[in-house]
Amino acid sequence: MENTYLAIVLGPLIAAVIAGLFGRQIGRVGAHTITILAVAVSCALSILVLKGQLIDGDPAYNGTVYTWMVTDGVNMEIGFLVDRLTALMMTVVTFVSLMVHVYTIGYMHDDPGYQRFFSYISLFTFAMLMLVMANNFLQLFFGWEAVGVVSYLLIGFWYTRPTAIFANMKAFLVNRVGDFGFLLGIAAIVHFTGSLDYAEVFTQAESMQGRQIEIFDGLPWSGLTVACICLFIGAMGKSAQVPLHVWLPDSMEGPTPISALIHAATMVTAGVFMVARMSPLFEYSEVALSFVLVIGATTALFTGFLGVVQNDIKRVIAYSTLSQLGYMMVALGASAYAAGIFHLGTHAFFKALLFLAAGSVIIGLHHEQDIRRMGGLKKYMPITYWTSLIGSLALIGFPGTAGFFSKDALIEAVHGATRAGSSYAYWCVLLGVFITALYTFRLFFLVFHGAERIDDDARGHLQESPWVVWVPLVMLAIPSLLIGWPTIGPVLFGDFFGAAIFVLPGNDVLGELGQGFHGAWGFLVHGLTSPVLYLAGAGVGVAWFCYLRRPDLPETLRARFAAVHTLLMNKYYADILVEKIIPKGSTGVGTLFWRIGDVVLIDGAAVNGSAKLVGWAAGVIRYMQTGYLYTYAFAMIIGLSALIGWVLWA
Amino acid sequence: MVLQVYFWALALLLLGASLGVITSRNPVFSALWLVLAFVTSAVLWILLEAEFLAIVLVLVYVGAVMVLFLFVIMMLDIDLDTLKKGFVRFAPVGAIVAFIIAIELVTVFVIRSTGLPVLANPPPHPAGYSNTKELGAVLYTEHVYAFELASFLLLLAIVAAITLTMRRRPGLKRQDIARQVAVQAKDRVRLVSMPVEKD
Amino acid sequence: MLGLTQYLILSALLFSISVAGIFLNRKNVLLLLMCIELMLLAVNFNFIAFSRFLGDTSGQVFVFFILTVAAAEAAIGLAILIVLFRSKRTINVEDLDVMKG
Amino acid sequence: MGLLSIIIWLPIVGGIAVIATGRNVSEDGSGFRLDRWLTLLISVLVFLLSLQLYLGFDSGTAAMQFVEQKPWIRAFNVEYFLGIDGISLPLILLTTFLTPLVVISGWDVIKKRPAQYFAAFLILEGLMLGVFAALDALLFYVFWEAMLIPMFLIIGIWGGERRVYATVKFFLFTFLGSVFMLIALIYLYLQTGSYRILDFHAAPLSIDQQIPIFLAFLVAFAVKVPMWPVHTWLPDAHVEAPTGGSVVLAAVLLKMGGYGFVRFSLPITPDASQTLDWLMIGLSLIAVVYIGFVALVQQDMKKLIAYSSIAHMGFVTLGFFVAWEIFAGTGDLAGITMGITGGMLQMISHGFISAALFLCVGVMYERMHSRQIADYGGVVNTMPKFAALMVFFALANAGLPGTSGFVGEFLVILASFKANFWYAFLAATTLVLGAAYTLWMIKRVIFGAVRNEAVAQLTDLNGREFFVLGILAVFVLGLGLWPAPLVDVMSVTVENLVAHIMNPKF
Repeated sequence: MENTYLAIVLGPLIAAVIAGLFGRQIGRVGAHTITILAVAVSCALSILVLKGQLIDGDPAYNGTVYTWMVTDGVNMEIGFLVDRLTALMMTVVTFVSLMVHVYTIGYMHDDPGYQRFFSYISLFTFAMLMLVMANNFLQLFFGWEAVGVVSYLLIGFWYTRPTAIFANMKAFLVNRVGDFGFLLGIAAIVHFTGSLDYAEVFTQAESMQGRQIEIFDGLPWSGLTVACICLFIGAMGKSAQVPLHVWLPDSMEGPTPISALIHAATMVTAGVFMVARMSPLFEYSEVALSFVLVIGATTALFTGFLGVVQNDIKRVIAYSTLSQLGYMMVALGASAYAAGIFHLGTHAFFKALLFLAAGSVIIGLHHEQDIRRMGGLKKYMPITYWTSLIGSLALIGFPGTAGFFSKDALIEAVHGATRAGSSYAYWCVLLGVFITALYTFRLFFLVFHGAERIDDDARGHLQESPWVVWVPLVMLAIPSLLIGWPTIGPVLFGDFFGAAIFVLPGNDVLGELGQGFHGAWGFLVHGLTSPVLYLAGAGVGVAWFCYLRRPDLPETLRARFAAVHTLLMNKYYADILVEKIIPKGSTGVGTLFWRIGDVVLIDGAAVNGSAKLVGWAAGVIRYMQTGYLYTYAFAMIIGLSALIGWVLWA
Repeated sequence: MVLQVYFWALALLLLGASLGVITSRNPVFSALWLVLAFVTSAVLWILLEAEFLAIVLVLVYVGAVMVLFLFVIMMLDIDLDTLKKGFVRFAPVGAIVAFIIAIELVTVFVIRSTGLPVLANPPPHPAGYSNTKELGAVLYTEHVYAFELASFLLLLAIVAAITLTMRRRPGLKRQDIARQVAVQAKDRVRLVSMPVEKD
Repeated sequence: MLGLTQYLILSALLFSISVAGIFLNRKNVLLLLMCIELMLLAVNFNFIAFSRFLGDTSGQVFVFFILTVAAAEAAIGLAILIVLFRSKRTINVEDLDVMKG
Repeated sequence: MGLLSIIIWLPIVGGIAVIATGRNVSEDGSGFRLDRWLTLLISVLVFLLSLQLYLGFDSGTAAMQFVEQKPWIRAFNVEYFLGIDGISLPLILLTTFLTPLVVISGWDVIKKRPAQYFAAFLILEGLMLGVFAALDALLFYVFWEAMLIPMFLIIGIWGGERRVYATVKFFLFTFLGSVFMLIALIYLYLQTGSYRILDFHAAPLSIDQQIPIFLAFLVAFAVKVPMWPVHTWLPDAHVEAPTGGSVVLAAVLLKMGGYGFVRFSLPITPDASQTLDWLMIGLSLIAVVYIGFVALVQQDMKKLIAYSSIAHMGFVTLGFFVAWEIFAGTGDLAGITMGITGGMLQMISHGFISAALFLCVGVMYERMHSRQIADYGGVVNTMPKFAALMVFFALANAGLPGTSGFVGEFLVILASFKANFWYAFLAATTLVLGAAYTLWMIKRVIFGAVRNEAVAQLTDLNGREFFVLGILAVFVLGLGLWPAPLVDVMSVTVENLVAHIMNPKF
C-alpha cells in the first residue's frame, strides 16, 4: 500500500516541480496537462484508498517512509497514517483540487503566470496531502506550514497589486501567530510524552492529563490542557477563528480558484481536521474542549454579521466561510467530531462551488467583484445561476441538501452537549443560521435577481463561462446536493471513522443523537420540526424582502443603525488593530530598541563611551607627559621621597 | 673643641654657599658659589682625614670641572631674563619637597639606628700614615677592575665630548696632511697635447 | 666631640638644598647640572663620613669612582648643552619639549 | 602530513601563491586570469579533501579522529595538535563548502586588487579550518587571532564607505574578547601543565576557579556569536563588508563563538555554566526578541540580515545553555542532547541561509549599488529567477519547515519547553518576528510593481550567480528535508558532551 500513498503524495509534487521549474519549456498546455494528470491520479487513488477502507475493510495503515532524524531518543520521522478519517480527507482534498485545476484552465486563461499558478496549486495539493496523511506531529507541522506558504504565494500571486502583497503578508503573519501556539503545543507533547508519533502520544493522553505544568507560579495546569489549547491556537490561525480570523477576508486578493481550494475547502479546514485527529487528546481535556466550543461559537456568529454588510462578492463568501468554520469548531468542541468532519466535507463541496461560481460571475463581468454593480445575471449565466442556487441552499441548510444534514446534525449535537459554554454555543449557532441565510440570499438576490446594475460595456460580452469553468461547477453541485443522503447514517451515527476518532463515553453526544436516528429520511422529517429550518427560512425571507421587494429598505436601516453599521463595516475594528496598531507598535518597539538601545545605549554609551573615556583619560595623562625634562625630574624626586617615606613610615 | 668650632663654621659656610648656588640670578655667580662649596667641603673632608680625596676634589672639581662650567657659561650667549622667569613659581613646592627629604634623611640617619658598628670616636691616624698610599693599595688590588672601567669611562667621556662638540664648517679651508702626502702627479699635472704652432 | 650624626645631617641638608635648587632653577640646564654636582657632593660627604667612622677605606674608593663618573658626566653634559645651544640658540628647558606626548 | 594539515595549509600556501600571480592581472581584468582560476582550483580541492574527512569519519565514537600531534614549543608544552570530532566536522565542511562559492560569487565582481582579494579568502579559509581542527589551546588561539587579519583586510580594503570605522570596531570588539580568553587559557595551562584542550576538559576545577574562566570565555565567544549587548559591531561590519566578506563573516566567523562555547565553556567549566546559565538564557532570549524587533525596523537590507543573524544565533546559545534548566525542571537528562544538537544544527543551517541571503543582496547591490530597501520594489518583474530564490531563502530564514532553518529552531524550542514554558514561548516568538521582518523586506523589495527606472533596467541572474544560489538552495532544502546524516555525525559526540557536562567537576 505504501507505494500507493507515495504516489498520491508525490504525483502532485513532481508535477508542481516540473511546472514550476520548466514552465517555459513545457508551455501552457504542458503545465496544465501534467498537473491535472497528477492530481487526477491522486484523486483516483485516493478514492481507491477510501473504498479500501470503507468497503473492503482494509486496516488502518501506519508506517514510516523515512527517518528525518533521531535525537535524544525522540524519533522524528516522515510517515503516513491512513485510516478512514485520512482517506476521507484525501478524497475531499484531491477531488476539490482536481475540480479547481480544471476550472483554472478557464479562469486563468489570459494570465501570464499560468504555469506558475498550476505549479502552486499542485504544490498546495501535495502539502495538504502531507498534512492530512501525517502520522506524527512533525510531519503535521510540515504540512501545516507548507500549506501556509503556498497560500502566501497564491494570495500574492498578482504580486504587482499592493493590496495582494499586503494581504499575503498579513495572512502569513497571522498564521504564524497560530503556528507559534502550534509549535508550543508540539513542544508540550514532546515534553510530556517524549514522542512525536500519534499512536505513541495517544496512548499516553490519559497520563498527560495527570501531569501538571506551572506556567504562572502557583497555578498548576494540566499538561494535556496546555498542550491542547496550544495546538488549538494553531488551528485558530489556520482555520481563521476569532481573533485570528482577520487574514481570511483579505486573502480574497488571490485568484478565485485558490479562494475555492485553499480558503474555503481545504487549507482552512486543516484546523478542524487537526482537532478531530487529536480527538484522543482533546477528549481528556474538558477545558480545552470548552475553549474550542466558545471560540468556535463566537466565530460562527460574529463573523456572520460581517458578511451581511460586505459588498465584495468574494468577501461575502469569505465571511461565510469563517462562520462555517466556526460551526465546525463548535461541533468539535461539543465532542461531535464526526459532525464537524461531516460538515467539513459537505462545506468543502458547496463552498468551493460557491467560490467557483463567484469566479464564473467575475470572469463574466471582466473582473468586477462589487455586488452593487451586478444584478439580474440569471438570464445571462443560467448554469452559474443554478449551481449557485444549489450552493446557497446547501449553505443555509435547505432540507435535503448536503448542508442540511451536516448542519442540522451539528446543531442538534451542540444542543445535546453539557459542556461549559455549550448553551452559549447553541444560541450562537442557532442565531447563526438566520444570519447565514440572510447574507447568502442577500448575495444571491443582488447578483442574480433584481435590477441590472451592470456597466454597459461589460454587458456587451456578458455570457455563460466556457465549459472548463462550468463543468467543475456542475461536478461540485452534484455532491453539494446529494452527498448527505447516503453518508449521514454511517458518518455521523455509524462506525464510519472507526478508531480514527475517539470519544469518551460520557461525551458521546452523537451517540445519544443516533439513538433517535432512523435513516436520512427520518432525519429530514425530524429536521422539519426543529427551529433551524424556520430560522433559515426567515433569513431568506428577510433577504428577499429587503433586497428584492423593498431595495430602499437597507439604506434606511443603515442610516437608523449607523453605529452598528460602522462597527460592522470596520470588522469590529480588528483590522485596525492588526493592520495599524500592532505593526505600529512593533515597529515602534523596534525603533526604540534600535535607536535607544543599540545606537544610544550600547554604541553611544558603552562602545563609543568607553572609547571616549579612554580618550579623556589619555587627555588627562597627556598633561603629565609635557616633554619638559624638569617635569620628569620632579616626578622622580617626588616619587623618590614618597617611596622613602613609605619605606620609613608605612 | 677647636674642631667643633671649625666644623660648625665650615658647615655654615658650605650651606650658605650651596644656597648661593641655587639662588644666584647669574650663572657665573652660581658657579663661583659652587667653587666655594667645593673648597669648603674639601676642608671638611680633611677634618675627616680623607686628605687625598680633598686634594682631588679641589684639583679636579675646582680646577677642571668648574672652570669648564665657567667656560661654557661665558661662551654661551645666555638670555638670563627668560631663564629666571617663573623662578618662584615652584619655590614653595621645592621647599616642601626639600623639607620632606631632609626630614626623611635625618630620620634615617639620626632616629633610626643604622645597626652599623659605628665608632663613637675614631682614633686619629698615626703619624706617617698616608691616606693616599692606603687608598692606592686598595684601588690597585681589590678594585682594579673597577678602576680600569673608570678609566675607560673617562676615555669614553673625552671621545663623546669631542664628537659632540666638533663640527666641520663647510667652506673652511683646511690643511689635510694625509691628502697632501698621498697626492700623485697625475692629480696635479694635466698633460695636454697641442698641435705645433707654425709661426 | 664631632660625631657621625653631624656630618650626616650636614650632608642631608646639602642634599635637600640641591633638591630645592632643581625646583628653583628648573629652566636652566646649567644650573641643573650644578645642582646635580652639589647632590653628588652631599653623597660623597656621606661616604667619607662613614668611611671614617667605620674605619673602612671602601667608602673613599667609592667616592673616588663617584668623582670620576661625575667628572665624565659634567663633561658630556656640557658638551650636550653646547650642541643644544648651537641648534636651538637657547638652553631654556621649556623650549625643549620634543618628547611632549 | 595528515589530511587535516593539508586542508589547513593548502589554502594558506595557495593564497600566497595567488598573491604572486596578481601581477599578471591586467588593468581591465581581461584575459586569462590565473589568480581566480588558481583560487577556485585550490578551494574546490580543499572541499574535495574535506569530503574525504566526512567519508572517513567514524560517527560511532566521540573520540578525536584524524589526530595529528607533534611538539611545537617544548618549553611550554605546546603542541601542534589537530583532530576533529562530530562537533567540528560539520563546521569544517561548512567552511570548505562555502569558500568556493564565495570565490565564484566574487569572480568578476571585484575590480580592485582581485588577486589579493582571492588570496585573502584562501588564507582566511585555512585559518578558519585551523580554528575548528586545533586541539591545542595555544594553536587554537593563534588561528583564532590570525583569522582577524584577513577579515580585517577584506572589510578594510574592499569594503564600503565607512569601512574603516567598521573594521576598527570589528577588530577592537573581537580582539578585546580574545584577550580575556588568552588569560583563561594561560591559567588553565598553569593548572594542568599542558595546552591540550582535552586535558582542560578533564581538569578538576573548583567553582571559584570556573566562574572567572567561564566569564573570560564568555567575553571572547559572546563577541563572536555575537550576543546582546556586544553585538553592535556585526551590523556595521556586514554593511561595510564586500559580499564575500559578509558571507564568510555570517556563515563561518559567527560559528566560532558557538563552537567556542561547546568546545571550551561547556566542557571546561560545566559547573560555572550551570551557575550562570540564567545569564546565558537571558541574553539568548533577549537576542531573539529584542533583536527581532530591531531587525523589523531596519532600512538597510544587509543590516536587516545581520540583525536576523544575531537573533538566530540566540537560538544556538539558548540550545547550549538550557541544559541545566531542563535537568532542574524535569529531573532527567532527556532533552539536553536535543538542545545542544539543535544549537549545532542551527549554526550549520544559519551558515547556509545567511550566506545565501547576503549573496542575494550582493547580486542586487552589484546591479543597483544600493542596499536601501526603499530603493527597490518590484524586483520580481525584472528578475523572476532571482526573486524565486530570494523568496525561498527568506522563507528559510523565517524557519519554514522543510528548509534547514526550521530544524535547529524546532529542536531548541522543544528542548527549552522542557526547561520552562516561557523560554519556549519567547523563543517561539521568532516564528512571528522572523517571518515579519523577513517577509516585510521581501514585500518591499521583491514584490509590487516596478518602483523606479533603475529596477526596470535590472537583468536577471547570470549563470554564475544562478549556480551559486541554486546550489545553496539545494543544500538548504536537503538539510531541511533530511537532516539525519548531519545529526548522525554529531550525535555520539554530543551525547558524550552531555554526559561530561552533567557530571560536576568537584
